[in-house]
Amino acid sequence: MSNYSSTQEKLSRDEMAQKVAADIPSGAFVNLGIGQPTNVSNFLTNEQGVTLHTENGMLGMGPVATGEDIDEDLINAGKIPVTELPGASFFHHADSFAMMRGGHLDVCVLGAFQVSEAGDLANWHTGAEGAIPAVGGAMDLAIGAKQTWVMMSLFTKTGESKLVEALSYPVTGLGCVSRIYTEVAIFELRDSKVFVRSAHGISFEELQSKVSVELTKA
Amino acid sequence: MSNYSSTQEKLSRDEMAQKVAADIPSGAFVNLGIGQPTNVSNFLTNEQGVTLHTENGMLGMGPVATGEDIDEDLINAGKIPVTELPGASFFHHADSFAMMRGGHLDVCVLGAFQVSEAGDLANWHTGAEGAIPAVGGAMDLAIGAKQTWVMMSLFTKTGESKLVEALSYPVTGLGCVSRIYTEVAIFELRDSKVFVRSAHGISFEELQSKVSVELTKA
Amino acid sequence: MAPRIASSAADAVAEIKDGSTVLIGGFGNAGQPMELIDALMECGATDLTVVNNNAGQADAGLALLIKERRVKKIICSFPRQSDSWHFDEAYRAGEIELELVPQGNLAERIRAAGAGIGGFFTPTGYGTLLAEGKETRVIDGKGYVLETPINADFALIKALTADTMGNLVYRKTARNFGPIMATAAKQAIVQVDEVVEAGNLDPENVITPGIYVDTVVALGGNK
Amino acid sequence: MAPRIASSAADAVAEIKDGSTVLIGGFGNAGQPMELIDALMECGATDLTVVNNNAGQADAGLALLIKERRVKKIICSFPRQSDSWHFDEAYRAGEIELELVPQGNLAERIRAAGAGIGGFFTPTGYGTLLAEGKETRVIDGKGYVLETPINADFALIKALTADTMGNLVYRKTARNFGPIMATAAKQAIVQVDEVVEAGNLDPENVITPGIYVDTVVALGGNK
Repeated sequence: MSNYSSTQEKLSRDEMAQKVAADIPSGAFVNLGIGQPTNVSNFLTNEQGVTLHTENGMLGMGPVATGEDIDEDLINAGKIPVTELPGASFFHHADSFAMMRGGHLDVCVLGAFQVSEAGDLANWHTGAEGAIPAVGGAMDLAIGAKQTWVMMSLFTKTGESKLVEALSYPVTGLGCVSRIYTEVAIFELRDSKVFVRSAHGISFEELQSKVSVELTKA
Repeated sequence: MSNYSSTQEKLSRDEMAQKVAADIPSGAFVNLGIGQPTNVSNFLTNEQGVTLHTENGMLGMGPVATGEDIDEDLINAGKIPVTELPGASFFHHADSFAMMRGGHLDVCVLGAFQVSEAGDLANWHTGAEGAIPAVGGAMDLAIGAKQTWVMMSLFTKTGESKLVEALSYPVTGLGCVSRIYTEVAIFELRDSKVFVRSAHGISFEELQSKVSVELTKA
Repeated sequence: MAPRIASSAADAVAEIKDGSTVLIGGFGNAGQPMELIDALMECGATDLTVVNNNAGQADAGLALLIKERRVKKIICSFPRQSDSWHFDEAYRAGEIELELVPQGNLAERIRAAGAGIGGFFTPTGYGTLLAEGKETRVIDGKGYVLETPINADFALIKALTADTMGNLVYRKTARNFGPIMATAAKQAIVQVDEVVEAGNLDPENVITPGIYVDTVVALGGNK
Repeated sequence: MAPRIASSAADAVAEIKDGSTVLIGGFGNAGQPMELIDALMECGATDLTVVNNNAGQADAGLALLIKERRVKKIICSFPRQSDSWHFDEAYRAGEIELELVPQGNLAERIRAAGAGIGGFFTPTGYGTLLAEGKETRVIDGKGYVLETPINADFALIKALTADTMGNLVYRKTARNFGPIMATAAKQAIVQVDEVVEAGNLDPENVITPGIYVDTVVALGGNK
């Protein structure tokens, strides 16, 4: 029995964030990467009881701070002022990354340049000549959480698929990605296969024609 | 110029502890091992401002608790109820041994079965047939502090020297001991030599005749 | 996930199965989760691997588990004590396996498990019987032994107070192995005096964040 | 030894010499010891190796040290930012050496230095450019990289309050690298808002025990 579904329209960025948010198990401990993944927090419900981790030493992070709540000592990994929720805790950097590396976070959501069919992730460095590299917590996040999910547009500006047989960009982590949320499809990587859970504004056949890896309907 | 000194009488246990206490630099962070070394704390002066560490997670340990001050949650490494001084701090076991192993304690004072002229220490296991081994924090303490001092009687009950050319008991730590306080002499181990700083109730010559390692007057 | 609030110590340990590896907190009586250990005794799980600083004392707690031969292996730093007669007897009879670990290596191995570290070079134990058969390396002229993480199925620990998110604070030297054991076990089971609402512990002073805590049981207390 | 209470930031950093390795706390502005960095700028020490999460931002603090070519090498996780122009220029000119380290490995390497660990196997970075030339090992089917401790001569950190014994508490996410950097440096120099008498910090809530703190300077604060 197939779980595959499709819609006529591409997903907007908010719809992608909404899909990710809905998939996060209730009670989960989650790290949302800088950029698009941060938007997921806007769609988490109170009933889900999700606890957000920020790499710079906090569990129980609340929404972005505004007005009088802005406190320069209370920021997220993107260095944006945030708030704290009841039941929060602070800890130092070694403890924060031990929490990550030790597999205690349930889900981590990251952006990506490329993901391979084996779940290899590239998101830290284009490898371009003269580019100054910066890695931050990307490599720790990629391999640390129980599940690493990626949010990205499926195609580059020149139309090439970012879901690839093998990475051409430098690796962030090997075999770590289990789901990819894109504007045209949601992929699940398991059992050495790439399943398409849903397609949006594109048929399965057209999707397969634009992606070099072999796809299977979920 | 010689620093060597001598007295007519052997040192009592309290006198040994007094000598050790007087040698501890003011402001030092110190761990006193179980048994005889614990007695050293009785001779530390307030002016010295020494801070005591206990391996089970505390700095700023005060004297043994009595009467109403006894609290089963506040004990030392020997599981004796103690007190806390102003400026104390509590931490978990990994942090406590990181403090030790990382070389942050200035002095550690331990008992010993044997010490070799190279400063190798044996104090955890007799190696006897059928003996159940137990090590506790002995190996961590031996090699962790900036200086490890030993307090012991110089001779076994059968008259053999515990200061030896090479250990016959199982090793606790290699090359870690820099001073040995005994009832008949205080030794300093440095520059690959064994210096006698003081002799008590014994002449230097008699001491040398009873100890197989080559001694030098300090 | 907010921790399960168990109704009793028996309820708290109900999932512990035969063959489990169980970390047990405490140093002496301080921080020893006595009620949880008693409940583990009652629940009948056997063939256990236990990690504790000691190997039981007198006729209580861990000592009884050993007396009843429910512990096939113990990993500890200081088994031999004046009142460790049940361990002594089981050991001499060859009915319990002992892995003796220097206390700081024990703590660091537990921390390593929680922190996802695959192994570490420690100077403690280098050149001793306890490094026999282990990989060693001289780094910058100093000898080190490679030690491996101690992962576990369960941790039984004692804290002072939990909030409903599982955040913990401890009391004085009863903290000892609790915080690191909570990180190293698949399930951390914690006995506390009291459970308070989230928001009642200062986030600056939380010692064990709730992410590490799976089950909490409030047993009251006289502190 | 109780820490030296310095009279000013300049006094606090006076012992930093050319060629020193200096750990600098902070993540973004939170926990950044701005006044100590400015004092380091003033004191003239050069040929420094600096360890920080970033490589300076805009025209302040660490960025100015880099602009003036006082930093020969930086060990960090995230040098490139929208306002890291002084680093970018020095790097492109080949006038600063960069050791890029994943943030968690950076933190763990600093902790290892403070904890006397000779090296550790971490899964982070395995199979990446940042593991090139490093020893790797597969343990239980998972790849690990051997990382080494980062020892330093000095740490410049910011805390909220110190007591006269050097015990520190921090504030919210300004804690970040402070506690581990204090352990890894021969001398930890700390700026705080306020110094209080020993006994005024709850021993349960001390984050950095005074044993790690060498120099404290109170600069007031608006919190």
